[in-house]
Amino acid sequence: MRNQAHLKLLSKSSNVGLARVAVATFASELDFTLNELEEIKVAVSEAVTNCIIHGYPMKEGTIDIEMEITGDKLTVIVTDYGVGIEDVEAVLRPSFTTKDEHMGLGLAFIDSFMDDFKLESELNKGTRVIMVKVPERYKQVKK
Amino acid sequence: MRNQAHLKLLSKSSNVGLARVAVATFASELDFTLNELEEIKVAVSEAVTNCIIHGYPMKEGTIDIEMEITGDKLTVIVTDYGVGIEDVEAVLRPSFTTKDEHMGLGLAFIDSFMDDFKLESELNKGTRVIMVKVPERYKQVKK
Amino acid sequence: IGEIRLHIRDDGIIKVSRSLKKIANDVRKKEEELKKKNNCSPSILELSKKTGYSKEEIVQALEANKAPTSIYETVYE
Ligand SMILES: Nc1ncnc2c1ncn2[C@@H]1O[C@H](COP(=O)(O)OP(=O)(O)O)[C@@H](O)[C@H]1O
Ligand SMILES: Nc1ncnc2c1ncn2[C@@H]1O[C@H](COP(=O)(O)OP(=O)(O)O)[C@@H](O)[C@H]1O
Ligand SMILES: [Mg+2]
Ligand SMILES: [Mg+2]
Repeated sequence: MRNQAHLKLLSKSSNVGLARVAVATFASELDFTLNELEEIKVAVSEAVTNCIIHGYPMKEGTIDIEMEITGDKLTVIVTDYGVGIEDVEAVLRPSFTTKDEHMGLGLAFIDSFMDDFKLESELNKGTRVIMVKVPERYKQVKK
Repeated sequence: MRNQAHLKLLSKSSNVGLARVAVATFASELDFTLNELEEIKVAVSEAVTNCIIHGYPMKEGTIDIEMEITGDKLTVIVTDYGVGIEDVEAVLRPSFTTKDEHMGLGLAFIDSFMDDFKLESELNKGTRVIMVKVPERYKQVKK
Repeated sequence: IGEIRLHIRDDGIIKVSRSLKKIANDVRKKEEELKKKNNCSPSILELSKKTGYSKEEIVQALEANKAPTSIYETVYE
């Protein structure tokens, strides 16, 4: 199977829901369980919320959400063009946060819910989260 | 209110559902009833299905869906870069179709479900449908 | 974490995944109720406030209930 879609959003918190349903609907072409779809939605929420809160703390910006299905594999790439991250290693530690009222678990959630997860960032250029997930059901068939 | 989003899709019939939920979720920031949202979804289905069936009859292509909210107004623009339409006036007539098994009612539905509707096309360049809808409730308040 | 299906989100809201069918039923019921009470159809925003489901949950639940991709599929069924 092969499919592709691209969603471009303004960094408003009211748009997180749109990102969630779009990715979940796109993903549902693969044999994900409802629970797996829920995990994908949480991962997308966390990535998009990070763009809104951390990537564009002062002014509104654009968020790109690229979705792709190749074979049994879903890839979702969430990109912002905001402030970027100085030390990518540091923010990946669970409970690391630069905002007091936050818990620093977003990236840890993404990591645990998706099969593969990469964080790329350049200071003052922006941040990109690459997430991959394959239906559990499919992995078992192949074993 | 002001918001904007852009969805880019491959012209696969399996992507019509994604277009429907994305536009409906985006639109739900305005005070639409469930019935109005259903009308919006039907209009989007018809426009996107036309791009898939008529715009790209032979090969897969890209469909752009631009969504915008300005004030109380929802605007949705569906564009393909396919074969285009020779006589725009003619296809707007109810029951006009270039495919035998079709009923030629898609554009008529869009026209009746949306407040404003425009069809623009250039042969071998592509086709664009511009649709506007305002929640009924809002129109009544203003009267 | 995934086992518990309880997700603690950035905004502190705890969410449990719910069945789309239940959401669709609850929303339709609430819609009827508000229609009778106010003599006009509620908006999705009101339904979201009154049922506690998010707008996108409601859209997805209603889409799952019936999803013809084009009028043709309904007509030719
Ligand atoms: N898109 C982004 N742009 C800039 N910084 C980010 C972005 N995403 C994550 N970060 C940084 O990584 C940290 C950890 O993120 P996360 O694990 O989601 O926890 P939280 O959002 O609760 O702080 C954030 O506090 C922030 O400093
Ligand atoms: N995106 C498009 N590209 C090319 N032709 C189109 C497009 N949309 C509509 N048309 C033309 O307009 C006609 C009428 O469209 P419509 O009212 O949806 O009826 P139907 O799809 O049943 O033919 C189509 O048969 C086709 O010839
Ligand atoms: Mg976070
Ligand atoms: Mg049609």
